[in-house]
Amino acid sequence: MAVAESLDMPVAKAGSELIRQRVRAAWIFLAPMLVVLAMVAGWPLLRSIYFSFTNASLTNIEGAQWIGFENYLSVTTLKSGRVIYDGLLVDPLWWQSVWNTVRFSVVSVVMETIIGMMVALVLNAEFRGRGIVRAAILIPWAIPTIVSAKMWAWMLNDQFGIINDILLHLGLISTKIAWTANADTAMLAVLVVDIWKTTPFMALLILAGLQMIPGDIYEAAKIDGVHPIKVFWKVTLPLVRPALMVAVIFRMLDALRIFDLIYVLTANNSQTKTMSVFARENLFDFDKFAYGSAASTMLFLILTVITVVYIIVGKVNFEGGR
Amino acid sequence: ANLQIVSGDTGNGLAVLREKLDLFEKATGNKVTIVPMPSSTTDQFGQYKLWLAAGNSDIDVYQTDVIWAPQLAEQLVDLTDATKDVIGQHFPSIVESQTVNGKLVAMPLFTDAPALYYRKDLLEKYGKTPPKTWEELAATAKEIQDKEREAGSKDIWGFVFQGNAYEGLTCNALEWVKSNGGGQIVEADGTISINNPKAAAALEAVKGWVNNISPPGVLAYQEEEARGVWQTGNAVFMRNWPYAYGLGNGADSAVKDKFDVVPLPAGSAEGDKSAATLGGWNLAVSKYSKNQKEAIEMVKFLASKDMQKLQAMKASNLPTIIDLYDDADIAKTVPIIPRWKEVFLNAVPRPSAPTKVKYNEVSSNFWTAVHNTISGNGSAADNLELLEAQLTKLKGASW
Amino acid sequence: MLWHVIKRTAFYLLVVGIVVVSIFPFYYAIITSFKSGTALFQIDYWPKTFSLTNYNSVLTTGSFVRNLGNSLFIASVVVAISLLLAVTASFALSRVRFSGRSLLLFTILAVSMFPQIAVLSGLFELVRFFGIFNTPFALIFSYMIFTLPFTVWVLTTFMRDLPIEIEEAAIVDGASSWVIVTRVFLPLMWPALVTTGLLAFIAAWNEFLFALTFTSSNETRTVPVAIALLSGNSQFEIPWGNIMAASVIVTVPLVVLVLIFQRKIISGLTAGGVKG
Amino acid sequence: MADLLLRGIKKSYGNVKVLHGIDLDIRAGEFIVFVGPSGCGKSTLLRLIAGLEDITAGTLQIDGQVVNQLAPSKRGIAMVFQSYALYPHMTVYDNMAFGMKLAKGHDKSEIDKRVREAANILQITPYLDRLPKQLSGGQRQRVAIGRAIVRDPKVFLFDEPLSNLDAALRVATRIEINKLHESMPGVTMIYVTHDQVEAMTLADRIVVLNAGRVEQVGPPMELYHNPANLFVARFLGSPSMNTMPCTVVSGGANPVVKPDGCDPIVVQATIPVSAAGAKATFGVRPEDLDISTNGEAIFRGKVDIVEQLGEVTLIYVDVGAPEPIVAKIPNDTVIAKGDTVALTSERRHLQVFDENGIAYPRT
Amino acid sequence: MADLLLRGIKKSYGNVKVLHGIDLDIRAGEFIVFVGPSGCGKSTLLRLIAGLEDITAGTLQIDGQVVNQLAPSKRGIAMVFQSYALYPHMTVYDNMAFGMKLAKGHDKSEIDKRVREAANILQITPYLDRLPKQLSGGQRQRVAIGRAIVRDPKVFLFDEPLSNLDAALRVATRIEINKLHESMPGVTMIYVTHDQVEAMTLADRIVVLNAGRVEQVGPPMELYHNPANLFVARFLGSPSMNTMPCTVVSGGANPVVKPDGCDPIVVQATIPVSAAGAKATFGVRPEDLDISTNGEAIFRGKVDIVEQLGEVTLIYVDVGAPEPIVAKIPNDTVIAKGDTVALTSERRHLQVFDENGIAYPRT
Ligand SMILES: Nc1ncnc2c1ncn2[C@@H]1O[C@H](COP(=O)(O)OP(=O)(O)OP(=O)(O)O)[C@@H](O)[C@H]1O
Ligand SMILES: Nc1ncnc2c1ncn2[C@@H]1O[C@H](COP(=O)(O)OP(=O)(O)OP(=O)(O)O)[C@@H](O)[C@H]1O
Ligand SMILES: [Mg+2]
Ligand SMILES: [Mg+2]
Repeated sequence: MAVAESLDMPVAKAGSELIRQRVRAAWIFLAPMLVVLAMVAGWPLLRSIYFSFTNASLTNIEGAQWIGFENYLSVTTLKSGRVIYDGLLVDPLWWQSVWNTVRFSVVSVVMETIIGMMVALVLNAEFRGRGIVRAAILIPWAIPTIVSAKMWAWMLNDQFGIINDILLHLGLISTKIAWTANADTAMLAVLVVDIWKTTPFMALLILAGLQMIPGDIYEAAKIDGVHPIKVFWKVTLPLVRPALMVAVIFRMLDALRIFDLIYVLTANNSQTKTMSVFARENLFDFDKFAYGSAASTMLFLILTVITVVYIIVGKVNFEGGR
Repeated sequence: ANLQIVSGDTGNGLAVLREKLDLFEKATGNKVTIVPMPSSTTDQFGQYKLWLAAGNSDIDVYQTDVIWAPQLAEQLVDLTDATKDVIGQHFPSIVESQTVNGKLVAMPLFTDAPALYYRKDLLEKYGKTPPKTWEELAATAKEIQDKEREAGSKDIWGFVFQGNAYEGLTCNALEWVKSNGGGQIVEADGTISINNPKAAAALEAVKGWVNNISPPGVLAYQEEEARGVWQTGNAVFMRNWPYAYGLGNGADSAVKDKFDVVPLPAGSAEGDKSAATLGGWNLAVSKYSKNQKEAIEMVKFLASKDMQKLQAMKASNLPTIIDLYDDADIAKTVPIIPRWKEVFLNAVPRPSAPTKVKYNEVSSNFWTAVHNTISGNGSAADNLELLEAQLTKLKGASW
Repeated sequence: MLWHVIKRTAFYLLVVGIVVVSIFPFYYAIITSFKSGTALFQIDYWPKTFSLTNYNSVLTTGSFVRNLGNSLFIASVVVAISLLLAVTASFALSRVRFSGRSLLLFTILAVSMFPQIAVLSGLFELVRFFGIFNTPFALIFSYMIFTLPFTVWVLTTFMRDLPIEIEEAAIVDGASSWVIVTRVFLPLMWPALVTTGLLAFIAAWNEFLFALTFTSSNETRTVPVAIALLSGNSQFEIPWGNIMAASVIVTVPLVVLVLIFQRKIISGLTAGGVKG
Repeated sequence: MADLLLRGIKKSYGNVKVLHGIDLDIRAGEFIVFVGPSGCGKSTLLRLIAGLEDITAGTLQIDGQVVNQLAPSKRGIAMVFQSYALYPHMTVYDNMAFGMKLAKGHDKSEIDKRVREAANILQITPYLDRLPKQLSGGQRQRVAIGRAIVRDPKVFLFDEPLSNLDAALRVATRIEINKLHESMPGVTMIYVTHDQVEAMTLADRIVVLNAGRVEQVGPPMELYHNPANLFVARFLGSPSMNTMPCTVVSGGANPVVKPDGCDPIVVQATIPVSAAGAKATFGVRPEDLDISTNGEAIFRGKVDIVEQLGEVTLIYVDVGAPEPIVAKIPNDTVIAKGDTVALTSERRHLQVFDENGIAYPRT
Repeated sequence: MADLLLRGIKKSYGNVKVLHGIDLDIRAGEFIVFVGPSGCGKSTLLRLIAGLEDITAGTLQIDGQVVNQLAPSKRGIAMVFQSYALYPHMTVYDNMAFGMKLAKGHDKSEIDKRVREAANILQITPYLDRLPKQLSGGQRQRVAIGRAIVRDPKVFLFDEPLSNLDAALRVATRIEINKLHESMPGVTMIYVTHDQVEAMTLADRIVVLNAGRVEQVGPPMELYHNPANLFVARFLGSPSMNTMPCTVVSGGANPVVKPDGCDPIVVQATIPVSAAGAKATFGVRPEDLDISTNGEAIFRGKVDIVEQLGEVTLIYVDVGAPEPIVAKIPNDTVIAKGDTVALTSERRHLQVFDENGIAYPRT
């Protein structure tokens, strides 16, 4: 009886019980994470974006009034007919910090990639004590940023810093240099510390990529009689490229957001002030909460644009080939 | 009631605060917890603003920097009425700096002013007296530095100060400018005065010191770095706050008993007076405190004469109560305090009162201009002109 | 043969160079932490003095031990919660076909690129709203912003590589999705869990900005803040010795963790992390 | 006892149509093998039956009940995967008990009994406490089968269960599956493979799939001797059946076809008279070809390659067609590369397919 | 033209000895196949010849020159890997040209000519612009071979080149390799496989390896018909040779052995008289067993399993020994499970091995 009935039953479009169950379970599984993310990330971000269109100040957040794009760009025509542009988009300090950030990010990521590649190649080779070396390499990365910033600040100190001492002994410099103070060297100092700190991570990611290259390709190259350096350029590099691209984008995003290192090391140096530092300064130090929010929003936008462009141009494949 | 006081004070200062609070607890039966903060005033300030903005009712009393009063005024309780009886004992200038629109937003706790530290032994060795003018300072420093270097002290420098781009540079530069008759950046009435030849000349002079009598690294120095050089015996002169006095006489100090302090030098022109930037800390009650009455009581207690005396004797903090400078006990235990009265009399406030909430940005613009100048990034005149334009724009219709 | 020796030597020199550069600053911090007073301002390449005063003062004054405990607690709970949320979420993202999946994945990636500064004030409002200000939960909650996207992302890629047949065998055995995740997949994911857990732990352990903002008493703070709060005896004094001692204390557990899990970290990344 | 009825089963992934309407009646207790070239949809069909994929159209009945919507665990099926799909973190015992434990309503002793019974049948009792990684491939596959047995299914599904094993093990396990089938007479087994030997030896009936369609269903020998069409004819047998284009000379009784470039041949097939003159395909299996000694021959040509396999020899004879004709001859026949040979075959072995590849039935 | 001489070649990885001293003479132009069970050291030996691994002891000569120390690229060899090892990011053309391009001294047109020639031989010219991932497995393997051809090597090394391909492709590619060998008469080829058919069909001589030692070297038919020992006897042939313990009844002329549980049998082997009474092993291949019709039989027993493979039928006969005796019989013989059969064989097919598994030579 039941059989006869079910025979006539049309096949439901929604798919079988299994599929429905799974999709339902999927959403139930996702829900807690999505709720948490919406709260910790979504809501605050929306608030930031909202504030960037108001005249909110820290002392008066509740009474914030909508002022449109004025924080980004406002145009006032004076009685004399002179037109004055104002706002983030014409703020030279903002653009200076954008430039600083970009310069910092590009240099640090490029250097990290190159050095990280070298280190990864070394770690990928078979040699005695490889495990210890691998562990040693990871140390800089395990040290809290705030700690390493302080450590380096101490080492870079012009009078008591060991770096100057070493360089003097090696005869590379003739007088002690104030690394973090000097406009010319501040960026260099920050870069050195950042590269020191994050290269291990980069090396790790590249190493992971290297280990996925099948070994017999190298043997084929050996039989083809290809010189090791050529092998690197023609075989290794193209093959780790996908892993490299992903590693680079992750690091790039990190670098563009850099805050604590610079904040601790060279907080107010206009040569090293980055977007995050700029935003913080306006948000909390200066009474320009809305302006700071606008800077945060721009920072977010810039990150998004860079990521999207990079992913498209670099044909980055995040899906693990599926 | 259970009260919370937040303070960016450090080590010994905190201990003394605790000691005073214990007395307060005993006297009133309230309980007080201290919330320490990073010693960086910028960190403290950002934090406090955020907390206040969010109506944080956990903190009842804030220990505030002299310059913060206008910026935090709205969220702090008016203490005028509550302190009517005692406020007259304090230096009027300090009280004034904490009064915003007729409202006393914070009670002075202790004050601070820098002085010129010099090496008694070296000056004696070369027959010099402590300099009265900056020119004199530069000349003396140069001479001693060069001779000492010839004598084998390779690392010695003439003068160290705080040249890093931060609030401290604003303090240093204000002293240079003011003592050379260049005004105080923004005058009390709100006029932007910084773009003047005297100020420019003062900064150009400082630029000449760097890498000459001052180490190039001075451009990154804050108080500690300067003290480090000084205390290892590698500087003839140092501009610093009173705290360095005690430390300089510490057991492991290379300059123990070899130094003394005098007020900072002045310009060489007629009428130029030494200037010392006014520092110091105050106590304010949060508008969001649930125990305002007790909090005000505590503030008054902590700022009272007895407590300031205790603090002076235990932490070498300069009292804000005038009488205490003539106090015999203090003179005996901390002899420098009476001597600092002289320094303190030359104190100039930073332009936080006229610039109100925009002070931090003014200061930031100022120190950036100064730092650029002394690190050779453009001439003083150009930088100051640019600064004036920035400040004018910042000021808008009014501060 | 000679060429071979030269190559070998050059290689080991390179290795030594890499190792020295990597660990020298930490080594120097350790040396410094054993110095005190004016000795701090002298440059030594080898440990000359050995005094535990810095450690003593760090551990006895203030509430550093308590802060260590806080950090440990917070970082562990953060790891536990983010792994819990991420394991289920990544199952959904990697194993179930539903519309909007790629969009979700991309959104999660986008979240991981939020500048912390940008969300600080909004987060603070929330923390106040929930009444968890100045409790460890404020930090646990806010740390989700960076640990969660990261763990979800890594675990998703990892889970995608688990053989489909095992899941199907479990389905045929009558296992629900929950059972599949907890009793079939979870035991297979140890390498990935260890890696992501460790990375999340390090991130949470090292965080500074939120920890500073969302706590307001010594008892609730974490070590990085405590280090930043370490102060000398007077206002401007920077207690390098104490800072270095404290730094060594915070860093050593991480270094030990990294040493222990060194192999796992790499294999976890290889298996899951970044596969172009 | 489970009859399976497939009616018009279709499956698409998005726009890709994988199965184009499969009709199949499977009797309870039958051993059915799906064969077909890679990608033809064998696994897909099996997974549809298991319930691991949605059926796009058509109905699937098990035991008279439409199960299109039913969860896999409720269909009374058990599945054995190519890669074993054992739970790596569970012991053999737990692997086998897992499904029952989840099902509730079974007490411990009952589970234990069932697991031990299955282990006994498969002789894996000594390994019950081991982890899968401590077992060899063949042992693992037996555990996978044991896990299926414990479920006490009405239908066993196998997806290429032997393809990860080496040659010797493959033979041994194949024989075990055969015995298993015999020991569980009521249980239907559906088995996917691309190995002909497995298909031929295990199946009660073979289902030959090609590009999502059923080409032929029938007992192995039936398919081997009377393939319904060219595809089946060429697919079964190794080396493949030799085929070459031909023309039907005459139909009716004693029909004659003429392979291109060869002499006309009389074949034993029902070719309609009307087909005379039509294009057709002529086929003969390598093993049915012999070296002609009496001059009568179907093909003549030069030996291109000689492959000696020990027991037999394969010769590739170039008869002028694009592909050489392969013949399997006893290895005591002495033939060298370059020899010219004549190949003949008994008439009953010759097959003819019409223009569309459909076989003319043999008489 | 390259003779290879291996003298006492040993290889250890740390403490693990993998090869225990291999001696081998390979003539120029020969096609040598290494077979052996998994892990016996086939790949290792091949890689030693290629120069991809260091030789622990012994000497390797190519063309009279000791090459132990020579870099792989200078040994005049080319290698084809099981997993193809194509450069995934290069087109087929570039894959093939890569080695030459980097070698310098070849101008563009020369490289082009060589690549196109090789592509022509292997019929991969249409794919020259594709990336490896756009090719099927068989095409990839041809590219890998093409890359080897371009190198114009004296010695070709293949490591299980066909094992990733499906059955049909395997046959086709095997034939191509065979043709390739014929078209390059001077080139030595060394080929590793575990597939018997490949070994038998391709090899001029087969080298049977076992646990790092050479068991026997010889032409395929020689090994098949006259295995030197039990290992080789059982290793070649599918299904394996039936073996059972026996006792030597008498040696000398017309020696007699008695398999346990069977009647004594006269065999054609040179068994010394002194061996009488000794334990030995008796063996006969499944394909050499026939159903006895005249009552004379070696084995008698009940048929356990019948597997019909189409062209032939396998029967598993339980003769009381632990393992059933397998016989391959024509598929027109009607035998059902449970029948009792008598199996016989021609005397010349029977083999006897001494206690140590060494074959008594057949007469
Ligand atoms: N999830 C999927 N999405 C899209 N197409 C699929 C999917 N799964 C299978 N297919 C396609 O369906 C077709 C049939 O696949 P199926 O796995 O059933 O083949 P098969 O006969 O089992 O082959 P094999 O012998 O190689 O296992 C193939 O062309 C395959 O590409
Ligand atoms: N790098 C190595 N380190 C240690 N042992 C090794 C190494 N490479 C191979 N072996 C060992 O050497 C033995 C022979 O390996 P080899 O790869 O030559 O076997 P094979 O005959 O090619 O087997 P297969 O048929 O499975 O490919 C194996 O036991 C293997 O475990
Ligand atoms: Mg399949
Ligand atoms: Mg091998």
